[in-house]
Amino acid sequence: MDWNALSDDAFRDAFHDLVERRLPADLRFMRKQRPLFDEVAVWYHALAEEGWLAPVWPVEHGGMGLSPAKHMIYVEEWGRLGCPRIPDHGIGLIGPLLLEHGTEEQKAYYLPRILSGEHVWCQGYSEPGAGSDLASLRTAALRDGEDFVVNGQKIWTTLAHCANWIFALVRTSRDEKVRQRGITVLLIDMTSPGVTVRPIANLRGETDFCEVFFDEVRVPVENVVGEVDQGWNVAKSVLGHERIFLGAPTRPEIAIERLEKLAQARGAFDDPAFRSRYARHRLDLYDLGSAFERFAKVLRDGGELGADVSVLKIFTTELYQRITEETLTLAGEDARFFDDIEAGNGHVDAMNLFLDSRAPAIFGGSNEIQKNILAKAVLKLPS
Amino acid sequence: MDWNALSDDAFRDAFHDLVERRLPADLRFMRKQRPLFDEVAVWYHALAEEGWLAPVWPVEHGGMGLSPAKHMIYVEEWGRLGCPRIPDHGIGLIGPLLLEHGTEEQKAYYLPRILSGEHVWCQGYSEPGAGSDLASLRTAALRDGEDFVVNGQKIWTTLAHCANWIFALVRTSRDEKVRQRGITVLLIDMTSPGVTVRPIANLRGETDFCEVFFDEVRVPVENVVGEVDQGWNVAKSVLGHERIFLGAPTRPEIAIERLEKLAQARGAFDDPAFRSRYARHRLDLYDLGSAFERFAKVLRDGGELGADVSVLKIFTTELYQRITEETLTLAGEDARFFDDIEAGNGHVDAMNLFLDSRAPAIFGGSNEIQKNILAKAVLKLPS
Amino acid sequence: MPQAVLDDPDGTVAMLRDSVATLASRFPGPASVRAKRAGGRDGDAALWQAMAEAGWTGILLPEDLGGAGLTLAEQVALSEALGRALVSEPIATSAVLSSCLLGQAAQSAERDRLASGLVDGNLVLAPAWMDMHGRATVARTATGGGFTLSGAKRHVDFALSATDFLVVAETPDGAGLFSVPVGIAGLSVETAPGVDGAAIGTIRFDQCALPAESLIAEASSPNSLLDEPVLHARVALAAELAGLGSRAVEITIDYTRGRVQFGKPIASFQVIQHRLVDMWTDAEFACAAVVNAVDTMALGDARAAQMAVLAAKARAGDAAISICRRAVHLHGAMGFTDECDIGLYLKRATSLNATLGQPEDLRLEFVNLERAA
Amino acid sequence: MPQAVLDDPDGTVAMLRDSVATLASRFPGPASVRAKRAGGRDGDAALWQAMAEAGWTGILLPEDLGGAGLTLAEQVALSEALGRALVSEPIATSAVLSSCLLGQAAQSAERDRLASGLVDGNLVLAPAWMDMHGRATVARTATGGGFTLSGAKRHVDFALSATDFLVVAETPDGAGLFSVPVGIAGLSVETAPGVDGAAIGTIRFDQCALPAESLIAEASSPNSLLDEPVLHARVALAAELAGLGSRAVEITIDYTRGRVQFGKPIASFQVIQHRLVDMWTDAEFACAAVVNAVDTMALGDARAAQMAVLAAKARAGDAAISICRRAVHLHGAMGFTDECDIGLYLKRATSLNATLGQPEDLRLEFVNLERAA
Repeated sequence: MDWNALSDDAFRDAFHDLVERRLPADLRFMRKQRPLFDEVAVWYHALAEEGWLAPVWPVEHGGMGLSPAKHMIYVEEWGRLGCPRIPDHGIGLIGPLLLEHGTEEQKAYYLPRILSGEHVWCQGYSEPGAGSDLASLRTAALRDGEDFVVNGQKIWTTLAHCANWIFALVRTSRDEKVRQRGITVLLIDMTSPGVTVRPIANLRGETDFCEVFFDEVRVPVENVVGEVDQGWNVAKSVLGHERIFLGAPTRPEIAIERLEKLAQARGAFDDPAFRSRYARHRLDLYDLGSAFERFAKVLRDGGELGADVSVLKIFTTELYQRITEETLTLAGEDARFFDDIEAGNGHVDAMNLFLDSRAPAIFGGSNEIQKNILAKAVLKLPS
Repeated sequence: MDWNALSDDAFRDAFHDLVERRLPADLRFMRKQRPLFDEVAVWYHALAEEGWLAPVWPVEHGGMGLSPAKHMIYVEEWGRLGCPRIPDHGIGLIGPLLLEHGTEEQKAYYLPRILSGEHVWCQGYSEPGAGSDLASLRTAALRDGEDFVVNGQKIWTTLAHCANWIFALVRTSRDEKVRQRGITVLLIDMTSPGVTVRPIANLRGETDFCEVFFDEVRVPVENVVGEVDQGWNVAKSVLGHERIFLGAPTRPEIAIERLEKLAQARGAFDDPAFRSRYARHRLDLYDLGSAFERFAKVLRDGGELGADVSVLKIFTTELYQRITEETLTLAGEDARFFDDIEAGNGHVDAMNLFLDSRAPAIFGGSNEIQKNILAKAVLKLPS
Repeated sequence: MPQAVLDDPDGTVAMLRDSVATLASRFPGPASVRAKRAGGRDGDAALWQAMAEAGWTGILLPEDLGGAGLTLAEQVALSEALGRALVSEPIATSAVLSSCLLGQAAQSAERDRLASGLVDGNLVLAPAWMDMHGRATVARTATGGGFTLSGAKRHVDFALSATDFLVVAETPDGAGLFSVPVGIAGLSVETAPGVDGAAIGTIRFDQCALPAESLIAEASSPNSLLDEPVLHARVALAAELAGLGSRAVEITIDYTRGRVQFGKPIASFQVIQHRLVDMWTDAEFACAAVVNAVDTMALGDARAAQMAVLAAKARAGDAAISICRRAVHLHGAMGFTDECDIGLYLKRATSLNATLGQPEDLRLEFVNLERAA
Repeated sequence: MPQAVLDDPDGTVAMLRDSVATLASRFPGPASVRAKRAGGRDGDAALWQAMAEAGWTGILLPEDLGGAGLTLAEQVALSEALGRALVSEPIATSAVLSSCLLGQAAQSAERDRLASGLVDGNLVLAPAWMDMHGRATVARTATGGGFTLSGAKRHVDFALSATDFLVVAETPDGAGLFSVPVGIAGLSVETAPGVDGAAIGTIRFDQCALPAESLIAEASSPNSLLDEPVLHARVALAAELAGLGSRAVEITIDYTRGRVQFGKPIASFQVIQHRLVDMWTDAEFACAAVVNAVDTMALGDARAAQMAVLAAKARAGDAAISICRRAVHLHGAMGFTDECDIGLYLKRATSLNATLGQPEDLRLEFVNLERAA
């Protein structure tokens, strides 16, 4: 099937059809944003069976081989149709990295196991004390015969508690002058002795990220991806066109839908003062769509994204926060409730989104870091 | 007359009485914020005759000897009753400096001439390229016999074009390690050969500041205030309790009065959306009053102001801007006019204030500089 | 760092602040919040008892009722200090409201019983004034000298801990303040978790029969019963928010001084420094607004007092929320974890800010009052 | 740096941008603004003539009227480039409005005369549509086949430069577009200085007699005459604002790179860097909103097009004002002087932003449209 040959509308229809046939109703528009593997396994396997699991992998490896343009439609429809997020590090991150940097043996071994769901991956980048400053990481891997012996700790490892493999950046050398050197990418079986996972509860009381501890964990040398001490280049290469998705309007779209629902239920649209505040958010969201399109067009036209795409990430994460704050204001005294609040016949998860909106402005490089990058790379400001 | 012995109310009454008797009606609530000396000379001389010209000078030098608490009332009433600003560098700046650092001869010569209006002073601190960074100034004074020979340029010299004396910071030495050293305070007769004044028009089309050029200007050594090369200490000492006035709510009070007048004329108070925006400004102003009072109380109780008083300057200058922006929004299509716009029976100087509000956030140390100072001096943040 | 600058001629304010610090070291606020949350509770009985013993539950209760008979300044000092320490028992919505409600009631045995229990901590009072939908739905029906209450009240703090509810209800003649003991037939309590960890109650009256003595105050409308108590409670809430916000600034300064990125403490980056200055400014303004409310309340001009209180609650609420939002952000990923205390500050600020009027409503009320003149 | 990313299959857009840059070097925008201001004028005749010769006054005029018959994309490219260069002749309120008003008129000798004069620059057209107070007050009275106009129109650009006014007036049957030559009896013009340096006119009609041919279009209401022209003029204004804002960002980047304080260019301070990034972001969003308006207008869904235009004008207006405010601030004391060009950008942005709807009104209109559906 050459998906790229389909018209955009036909491709949307195909996705729609798939969702209708294979996605159970109770998994659509889930409240939980980071379901565990088991909670969405039926959808994961359905995608695999239908050949829709790995949108950007090449066809010969079981992927759909979508162009960036088609991939954007895939992601758009996924959100629009309310598909639940699946643990996607294997599909979205590890697969593409292995395809670019892995050996033939690695590809042959790991890729099918990602598609089958046998391997559930997580990504071990951040460490305590090295948040936005990845280059300062300290988890050490010392060569010992045909193994590396790993000691150290990762943190903010999303869904590590439902993963059985971790894709980890480890320090294999301290001698290099450039701190980015001396870092190696290791694939670590989390069932190995010495690996411990501690889930961390977040502001919403959910545990979607974890600490992962390594205590004398032995990892065979053939689990290195790329070259030893050159892991920084491997890790860097994951960015590419997917950075546009960090700036997608999805979260503020969800948030404004809730705001509208609550406003409708409370008659707030009849209050010109609310309408005026709402209008600002609504237009921010509308204009975010226009700005997103400006970058999407680059991809559709076959171009590559520059550093300037970060502007979307900053705007969408701040807008998400503003809208959720407005919703709490509208909630009045009900903003005291932790759980969802009444809105006509249904409920609105005002607090859930307000608390959730704290995260995206930090994760994936805080907005301050993004602005530093824009200042240097786009505005060329002196340091 | 011991003004400090009067009750606050009696003191206010005395000021009020003075204004009623001596301030011509056409000088009250003047549109022009920085009138020239001649435009307000009648008020200047009246104040001098009545003994009200120099509120903080000691009584023996012809001042009122007001305590900081009474001085605050003086300043408050001045604004409330619509007294025009007078060229006040002689009274407010040069007088106090001479009183603290001048010789007896200097005091005897200059102070009476300030009170009589014979000497009209301006203040030469800033130079091109040294805005908020005074220590880097370059106007040079070289000793030659009993004179200094001055060459260089001052800028942003307020009302230099109606002054005949300038109080200038000049560089007398480059050898010092600390850049603040090697600066000397000189009193320069602006009628001396080699002094040129070029008025600079501002955004409002008015010329209230100037460039002052010095070309081989000879200044007798007895015109040094304090010690040669120690002028930084002299200049620094002018701050004191007067820093609170930089944070007074005067400008936003004027601005909100205009906003209310326009809103009244256009029926905007019946629009809940406007009311909501107005409420925010109104409460900002009200709360600025509370914050101002917090520092004023320190002075009334005989205390000294810390660096934290800058917070008022930041808040009041930004609020001034926000209110003038709101007024232009309310003006609708009339925001295109440079001149005052119609508001019921009268007019509102919306654009005049909008443009004027650009200045206070910059002059007297930009708000960014103020925040740097607060970060270091109050929050003790590391550098 | 930011703190309300209150006149303190006899040292009471300073003493109160010290006492709160001492108590908070025995009952650390964050731990207490987490325990309440885990247990689905709405209070910490031992902590409240200790607060009563310290004399804090009756600060505003007149001396002839056994209260401390102190002024709003002392209540503000206390509430601010509790806010700083995140000691989140409902001091405003239980102690302050109850003190004011009882203080304006005529003498009766029931009133005195409640007052003395409030002060010594033997009773836990839960005022209940907000109706389920729109206006009051609880009403009285005289039945042989007694009353029958029906309807529901929501947003009741201490609904689980309470020994007695103080219910403001509409009556055929206007409104009354009723004393309703727990366990009485026809009274039911349900709760939902609050964002700050304490359960929030809804209490329902189903033909709930009360004796004649349960009516402890009457007025022409619920508002005439509530106006003064709400005014005082709002000041207390503002003070608690100001204290909480000020402390959140300090915590964030400490954190950013210690947190190293790119080889430097992040507090040394200019953008972070200016943000911290902005947060500190918000806290300073909140404290000043609270002091202004105290000073203005003391002057006796009712309208001016109301305006000052509205401004203080609005300013302190906005400040606390906005400080805590930025505080969480400046804690980075750590700020998004439940184990980091800063999140509790944000949640508590959210709850207090939403209690008795959000800033937008308070500001509009201020302008309406001012422009009606 | 920020610029509208427009499809440009045949290179017209690039060519237009180059031509504007060339023209601006002959007629530098700031100098032209200052000259207009000093002379109390509302236009620069030589500059307008040069613009007409370049074919820019009739971009949207249909080809059968002698216009270029180009699309909105080209108009946007032109307006954006003029905005960047601060070439502040009233391209939107004269050329675009006139082109659209004439384009929707039925054929007549008078229409053709005006159209050809617009294109070759021999006529200067000044549309006049905004009434003195509230709704339209100019009306027609048939007098022997002709008309009599009374009333006044305000906010007229080019009122002094005009050879002919295009007056939208209410008639007994609805509304009409009238061609009114200058110098006619009963017509008077007064002006007041605009903040951007150009005089703004008010024109009054005192029983002004017009021949029958002066009526060049009729409709049921002024809005039906104005809706499409205003839509296009708003896009042109948005583009001009986006260009102006983008250029103000660049000027400020250059200035802050060169301005040294405390031994470093101020553009190296993190707070300044982030502010510049915010300004750049505003410009990027303004450009994207303008492109969206162009794209959506091309799709043919009237409501979607209107929404896109409202959004673009609101976004670009807000962006330009807010960029220029910060730009002036970042120029320090220099920014407060009249001799520094950045102040002219702020003033021009203020004027364009206030023309044909301020952002707040446009946003509300957007929401009303969307929610009415």
